[in-house]
Amino acid sequence: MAKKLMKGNEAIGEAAVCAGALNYFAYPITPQSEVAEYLCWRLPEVGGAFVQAESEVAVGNMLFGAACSGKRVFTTSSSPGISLMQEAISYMAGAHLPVVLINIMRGGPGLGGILPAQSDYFQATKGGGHGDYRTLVLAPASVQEAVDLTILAFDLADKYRNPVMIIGDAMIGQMMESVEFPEKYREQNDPAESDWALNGAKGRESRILKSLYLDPEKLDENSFMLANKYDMMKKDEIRYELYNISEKNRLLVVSYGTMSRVIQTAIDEIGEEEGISVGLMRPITLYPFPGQQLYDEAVKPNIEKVLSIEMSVGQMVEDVERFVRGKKPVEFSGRTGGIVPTPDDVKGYIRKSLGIEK
Amino acid sequence: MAKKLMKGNEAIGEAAVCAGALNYFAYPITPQSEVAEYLCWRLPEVGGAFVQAESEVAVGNMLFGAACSGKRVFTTSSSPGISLMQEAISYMAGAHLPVVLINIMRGGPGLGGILPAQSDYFQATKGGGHGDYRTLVLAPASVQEAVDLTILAFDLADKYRNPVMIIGDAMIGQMMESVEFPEKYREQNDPAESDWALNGAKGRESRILKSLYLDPEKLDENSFMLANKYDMMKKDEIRYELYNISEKNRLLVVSYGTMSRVIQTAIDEIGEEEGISVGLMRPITLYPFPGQQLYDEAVKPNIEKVLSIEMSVGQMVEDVERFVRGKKPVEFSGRTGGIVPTPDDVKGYIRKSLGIEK
Amino acid sequence: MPGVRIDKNYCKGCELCVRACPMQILKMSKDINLKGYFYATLAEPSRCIGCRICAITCPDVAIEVHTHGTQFVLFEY
Amino acid sequence: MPGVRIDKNYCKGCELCVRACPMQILKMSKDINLKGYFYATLAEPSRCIGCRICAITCPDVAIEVHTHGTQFVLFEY
Amino acid sequence: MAKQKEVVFAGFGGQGVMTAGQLLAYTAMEEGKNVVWIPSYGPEMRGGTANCTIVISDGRIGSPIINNPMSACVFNRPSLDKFGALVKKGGLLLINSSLIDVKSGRDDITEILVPVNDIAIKVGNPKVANMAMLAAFIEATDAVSFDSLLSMMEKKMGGGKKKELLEINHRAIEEGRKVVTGKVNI
Amino acid sequence: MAKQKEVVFAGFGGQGVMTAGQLLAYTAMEEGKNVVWIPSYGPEMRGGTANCTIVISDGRIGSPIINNPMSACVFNRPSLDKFGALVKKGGLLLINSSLIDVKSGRDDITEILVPVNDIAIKVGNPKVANMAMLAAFIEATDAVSFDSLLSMMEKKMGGGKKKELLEINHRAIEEGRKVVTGKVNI
Amino acid sequence: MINDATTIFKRPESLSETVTHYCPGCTHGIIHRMVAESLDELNLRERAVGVAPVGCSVFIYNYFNCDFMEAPHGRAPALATGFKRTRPDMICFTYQGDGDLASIGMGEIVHAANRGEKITVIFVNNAIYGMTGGQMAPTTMPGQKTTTSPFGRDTNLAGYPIRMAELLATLRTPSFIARCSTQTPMHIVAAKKIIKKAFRLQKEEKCFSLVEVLSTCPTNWGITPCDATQWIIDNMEPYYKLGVLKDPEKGEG
Amino acid sequence: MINDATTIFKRPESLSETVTHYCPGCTHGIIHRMVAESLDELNLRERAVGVAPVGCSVFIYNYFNCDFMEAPHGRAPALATGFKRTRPDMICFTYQGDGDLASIGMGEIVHAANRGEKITVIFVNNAIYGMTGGQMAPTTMPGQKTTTSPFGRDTNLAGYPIRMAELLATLRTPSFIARCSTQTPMHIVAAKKIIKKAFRLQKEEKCFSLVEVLSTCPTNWGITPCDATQWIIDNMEPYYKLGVLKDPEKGEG
Ligand SMILES: Cc1ncc(C[n+]2csc(CCOP(=O)(O)OP(=O)(O)O)c2C)c(N)n1
Ligand SMILES: Cc1ncc(C[n+]2csc(CCOP(=O)(O)OP(=O)(O)O)c2C)c(N)n1
Ligand code: SF4
Ligand code: SF4
Ligand code: SF4
Ligand code: SF4
Ligand code: SF4
Ligand code: SF4
Ligand SMILES: [Mg+2]
Ligand SMILES: [Mg+2]
Repeated sequence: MAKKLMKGNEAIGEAAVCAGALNYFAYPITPQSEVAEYLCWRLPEVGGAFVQAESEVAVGNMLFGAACSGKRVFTTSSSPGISLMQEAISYMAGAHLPVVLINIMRGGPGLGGILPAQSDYFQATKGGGHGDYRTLVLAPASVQEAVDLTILAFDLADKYRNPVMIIGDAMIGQMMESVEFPEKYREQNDPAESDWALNGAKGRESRILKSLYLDPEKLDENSFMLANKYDMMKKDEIRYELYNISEKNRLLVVSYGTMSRVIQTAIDEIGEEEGISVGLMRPITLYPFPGQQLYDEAVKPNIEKVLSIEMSVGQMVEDVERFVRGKKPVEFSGRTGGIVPTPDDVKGYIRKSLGIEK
Repeated sequence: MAKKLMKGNEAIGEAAVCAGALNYFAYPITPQSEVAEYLCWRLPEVGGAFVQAESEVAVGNMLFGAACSGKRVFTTSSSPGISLMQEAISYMAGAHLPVVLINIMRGGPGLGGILPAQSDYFQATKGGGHGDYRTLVLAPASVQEAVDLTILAFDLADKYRNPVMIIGDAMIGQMMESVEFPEKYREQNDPAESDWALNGAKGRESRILKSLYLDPEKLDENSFMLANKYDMMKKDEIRYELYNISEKNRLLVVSYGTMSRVIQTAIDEIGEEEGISVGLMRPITLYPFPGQQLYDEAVKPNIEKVLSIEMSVGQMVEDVERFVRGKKPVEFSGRTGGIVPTPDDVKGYIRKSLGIEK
Repeated sequence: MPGVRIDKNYCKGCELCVRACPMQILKMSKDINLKGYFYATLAEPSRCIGCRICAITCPDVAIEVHTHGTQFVLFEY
Repeated sequence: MPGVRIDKNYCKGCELCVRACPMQILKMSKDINLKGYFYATLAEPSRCIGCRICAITCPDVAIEVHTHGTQFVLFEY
Repeated sequence: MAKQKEVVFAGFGGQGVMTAGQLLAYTAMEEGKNVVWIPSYGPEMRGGTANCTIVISDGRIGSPIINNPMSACVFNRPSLDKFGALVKKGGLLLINSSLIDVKSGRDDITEILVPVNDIAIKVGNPKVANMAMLAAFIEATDAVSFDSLLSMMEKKMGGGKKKELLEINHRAIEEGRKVVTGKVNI
Repeated sequence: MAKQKEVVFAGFGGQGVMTAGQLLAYTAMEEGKNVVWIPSYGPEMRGGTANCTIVISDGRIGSPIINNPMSACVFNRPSLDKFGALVKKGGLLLINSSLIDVKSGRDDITEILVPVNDIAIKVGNPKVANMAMLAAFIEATDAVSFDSLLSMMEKKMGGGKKKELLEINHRAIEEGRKVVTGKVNI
Repeated sequence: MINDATTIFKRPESLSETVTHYCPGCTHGIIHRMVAESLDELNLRERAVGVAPVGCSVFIYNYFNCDFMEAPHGRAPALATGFKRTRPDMICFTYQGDGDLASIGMGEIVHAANRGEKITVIFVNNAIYGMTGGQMAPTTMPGQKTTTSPFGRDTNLAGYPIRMAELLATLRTPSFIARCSTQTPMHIVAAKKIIKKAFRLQKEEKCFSLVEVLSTCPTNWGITPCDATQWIIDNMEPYYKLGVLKDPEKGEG
Repeated sequence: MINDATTIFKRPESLSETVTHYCPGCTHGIIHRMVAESLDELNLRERAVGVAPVGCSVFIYNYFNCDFMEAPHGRAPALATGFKRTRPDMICFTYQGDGDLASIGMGEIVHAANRGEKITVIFVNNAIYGMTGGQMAPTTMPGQKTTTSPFGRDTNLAGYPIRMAELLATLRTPSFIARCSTQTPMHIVAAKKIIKKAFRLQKEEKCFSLVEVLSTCPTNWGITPCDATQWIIDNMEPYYKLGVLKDPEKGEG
């Protein structure tokens, strides 16, 4: 298909259509309302349906009901909206339902602001809801990757029967870049073929999709069944990108999403201008986190430190610390609330971390 | 005051009264409904008020409004109910409001069960809501400690103007133990004396309690102001207990809440019966976590491993890993969903971890 | 001739059927069932008019109503 | 004699007052204010009856109404 | 640890097992001991099974969860099936012989049959079966003194028109004690 | 990196800065370049300030956030104040001289005055001021070719009754180009 | 004794053979049966999907021979919306208590009704939170004692009971809204007709339907099952008037 | 020119001197002023606490000289409940848009009204989500085009607009519920009286009060401010009837 210049939010909408996900539920919130504004006319064209819900609490639960059909279903929202879905997400995970949730993050806490941030890392990767569950979390760094990961998200949700989240910051949603979509659009899942969906107890026992297990042995079993799925994800689904890896690197930066692009520019510039060699690890799956891979990079002899740069006051850095296992000092730099550190800022962080005066 | 035999839930209610926290908002949920059933008659006796809200979403927001008065206010709930409060908690943290939330945890995810669990550790300590904020988290191991920490929680909430959570499992709520309350019950905060509460713009500029900062510099500033408070907590508020620490210890167990009592019994028994020497660190503040203290214990020469035992599939263990910084292998054992590992189970975990056959 | 069959293991002894029967021919047993409840029994089978009121009232669907031959239908259900 | 004072820096040029004035004596200016809006002005001060309708209509509270001497009150506000 | 006593009261909901356990706990506390009472409910509001564990100790109580209690008072068949097997070797099992016509089949514990429903009907109120069982347990173990028990009972039930009920409880306790012929050292 | 061009369009909301930027982005993409368009809105729905950044490159585009763009087109005074200072040394600043009567005061950049509102009124539609500015920018930088621009414009605006409007846009573009007297190598 | 007989009343096929966990005399069981009978009679079981609430009826999925999903407390109408919009060819119904529907789920039920979701809602109003042990519900009667209103519901602090059927009937979107009861056999007969109609309207792809059913909770009301039915007559029915409040077939829409 | 004059209309004291961020002609400004005038006239400013919504009026706290808290989207009535129950001696009001109150905040407003919280709710119905860029609201008119209903609100999919005042007036708990408008000066004069009464009732510790005010959103309706007021007359008023729907002083309670 030809390249198109598209806003991230709209591209995400089209990517879902492309993945055969034609049932969409959402509530307006800046900076992602364009997804709904796009899909409200696009979905009817392809026989899909958009329901504007009365709230994000309702969205989460509409998704829950819709996912029980076995078709591909999804929502998009932004930080406060995602907080309101935590109960439903916990339920959907507990009931083993495939569903895709896209969080175009804005600054927080509270009402915060409407500008880009990455301060929902904990919520997404540790599970903001109650109980032992996880969502698989993907973090795109460009509009094209937002498209690709959206399509992938539906595959992974179906594969593991588990909620998958995409977290992109407001930049991902608002910026226009050229994108390509696959030639072939996928058909919707056929609910009749599902061996778990609720498609009518005709000629078979009735099916129940639930998360209630009053028998503690059963509930324990369900939780460890979930844990097992997450272990499988850890084996098969870890994705990340390395940039400018070389034996001369003194510092390993860890960063995800659009923030990582700023860092790539900074790394290019500081290398060219000041001869400081820095590598970048960009996790694409935030859960499961590429922990061993990070460790392997961090222990390389020339690396003095590991620096997590985030648009937050420091969240992913806790995972970085955990996986670096004390082998190298781990530091954090970042801004939040809508401030996107610029390449100059990043160069400053790098120098500071390495103790270099300019 | 004389000792009383009280159910944990009721003792928590009385502790709040004792702390001068007379405004209580809640929605029924097992296994903590007794708190409301106690306070619905107890509070009117002392001039307080209980409002049974229509939902936990409303509870979170009633607390928000009530906290703006400068008086001490609180709620109790259980896991799914706490998930529904995540948006409000994020807002209250963002607006620097003192408030106490008590989670009598049950098994999850989803509707789960009604029996004791510790699977909301992530939600409580990492922040299940959006944005950069934390709640201070306390974990009692007995009814008496539930009382003491409830009283402390209000002091800490006022001190830091930040939400404080208590997480106890269903056992804490359901079991009866003897408790003592302080002789002197505290007066309510006088709203007129507050220099931040909303007490009427009489002879002063109007006050605004909010979390909205559209200017990213201001939002960034607010987030780092919060981060600063959390750093102060890390300095001043870390609480933990050590048990059976000796140079002969081969294993360091980390565990909190009532689970830790089971472990104490197991440690006593395995020491007496099998001569295996094991120490226990019990964090009382889960956030801030006694990380350095844990590290100091873990690095002691005889310690072969660190074992996190939880009523979950493994949550606190991530913090344990982080703080042990690779100095010793970190392992996890536990059950969830309402199953409380027994002393025998724990002895099994200990043996397994140390590679001892029985 | 109409009649009812009460499955004693569904019955929880609530007595709603006993009160509802227009002929007042249902009685509670002196025995208990597996779950420990005194269950309802048809004390005077011959007087049953097959009105189905007991069955309609029973929350535990413990009652089946049968008939044999002509049956006067008092109401649609 | 009544009159109005329009604070041009509050005015956003919505023209609601212009339409509302029963005497039709308000006009939009040809200049713009600090925020770039054409603001409302009192074109024929002498015909103002001090009815306050313009002020009551103004969403930006840009209009104050004064009077001097006797004033006929058309309605309570 | 030798000074710790543990007992489970188990039966159908409505048989008063929770109340009996609580009364024991209150009494022990009044005697200056450390005590934990912990309930466990089944999923059903009524007609389900209910049990509670009471731990009484002179020292610190570690685990409130007891795998193998030293003693158990079982009021119905399902409770016998469950807890009969769990009682610690050398421990004590009190069986409500009014409703249960079998025993645990173990020979490493002491078993005492207490026809508590019969006693209750005999003394005039089917609701006091639990007190007969509690009395038998105390008689066998000396977990608390009967003086403390009676004064606590009075305190909890209050005076006035409750007097008659108190009377019946007393009689149930008397009858319960009688069933036990010796002490069991647990 | 030398092949990367960056420009900010900045003005009041309603002055068409976003549209102008998008048209540039579309055109550049059509010419086979990599491109990012990224908006930034103030808190106000209307009457606020609006600006967007366009990055055009033959290679991979790293940071979509540009601290110091190589060029800026400012439509009002607040935008001049903000972006005039940010333009990279040696860069280019186009100023809407219809509304702004000062310059940046810098001597290390090239400044071009474009009276875009006057041009728009002259060609008959105040809404096409943004096209005059875009034309001036392209004329000065050769960021894209005018052929591509015109055909993209046609594509975006469609035919039919829009023809008249297209006409006016063409004229605005012509006038905008005329203002620029030489190329700026940024 | 009875042989060669014609069965004139029996357990509906849509109901499984499980003994329920409900307390003796709890009318949840009657309402279950009426729903099951309606599914049978309209031949809907094989394409029906129920949504279980959180409340005493949380285990409803064990008692029906049709597919079920289990919703978070109060959110069943949202789940039903999601499912039905994704599978408009299926039949979807919720079964909810008064705490579930009228308290925490207020937003979801009003909006599902207002959007006109083509689902059927069975709303069991027993004036109390049954499952959690008898706390006050928004539907609890003035003066009624509950574990969180030990001196009786105080209308000065907690307001008056909410009449959901009346509230929903104010919505302009066409729907079928009715209230019926379980207090006497004749009430049950009437209730059955209404419940069946609610399902028929969905089968015919007509509109949203909600049937409020007054129900007992002998356990938490602290009275016998028989007294409980009398309590409905004395206390609930005068306030919760029975009848059809909105009917798309009566052209009020 | 004007001197020695008596001021017969001026900016109320409760309003700060800040220029609002509202679009030209947006009637949010008029409603702000009426609230401020009511606070002044009833002498309530010094003990008033407002609750800001999320919506275009989120910055209301910048425009008033009284204390304010800022609520999560839709939850203002819950915050007001919490505050007022803790400080019954203060005056507490919320100011909410239609997305805020009628969509996400449905549960909170119904229950605050039903409990009879002694608060005042100013409900600004402009038939759209203003702040987020003009999406469909539950109050959007049939056929009205919005960014999420580009072909006009389809009542088959989205139902009919919700009439909050009517819905709340079905509740039995005494309250003051009224609808007024801003479309002509005389409507504004009438609206002012109603808003003031709502605050007076709180001052007298009487009851919950809610005033729905029909308001314009020229920006997202895509028309001029003057046309917008006409649009209320032509489209909204026939559906959203003006008047007092429930009045505790009229003994309807
Ligand atoms: C979010 C959440 N809050 C609270 C609960 C606890 N809870 C379970 S059932 C119930 C009330 C049930 O009452 P109702 O809906 O009237 O049903 P009934 O039991 O009376 O049939 C509550 C509050 C829960 N499970 N989830
Ligand atoms: C939980 C949450 N969801 C969504 C939003 C986004 N949001 C902000 S304002 C608004 C709607 C405002 O509409 P309305 O209440 O009608 O007020 P108006 O702007 O029209 O005055 C929405 C959906 C949010 N801030 N928080
Ligand atoms: S069918 Fe009628 S007459 Fe016969 S037992 Fe039942 S209620 Fe009585
Ligand atoms: S109504 Fe049913 S459950 Fe109740 S007594 Fe009769 S047969 Fe038994
Ligand atoms: S006071 Fe009345 S007459 Fe005077 S300008 Fe205003 S509206 Fe016109
Ligand atoms: S109504 Fe007010 S804002 Fe509008 S034009 Fe008149 S003075 Fe200006
Ligand atoms: S508690 Fe009440 S509603 Fe629940 S099953 Fe028992 S009687 Fe029925
Ligand atoms: S967007 Fe609409 S509601 Fe918001 S300020 Fe502008 S006109 Fe008013
Ligand atoms: Mg109920
Ligand atoms: Mg609105």
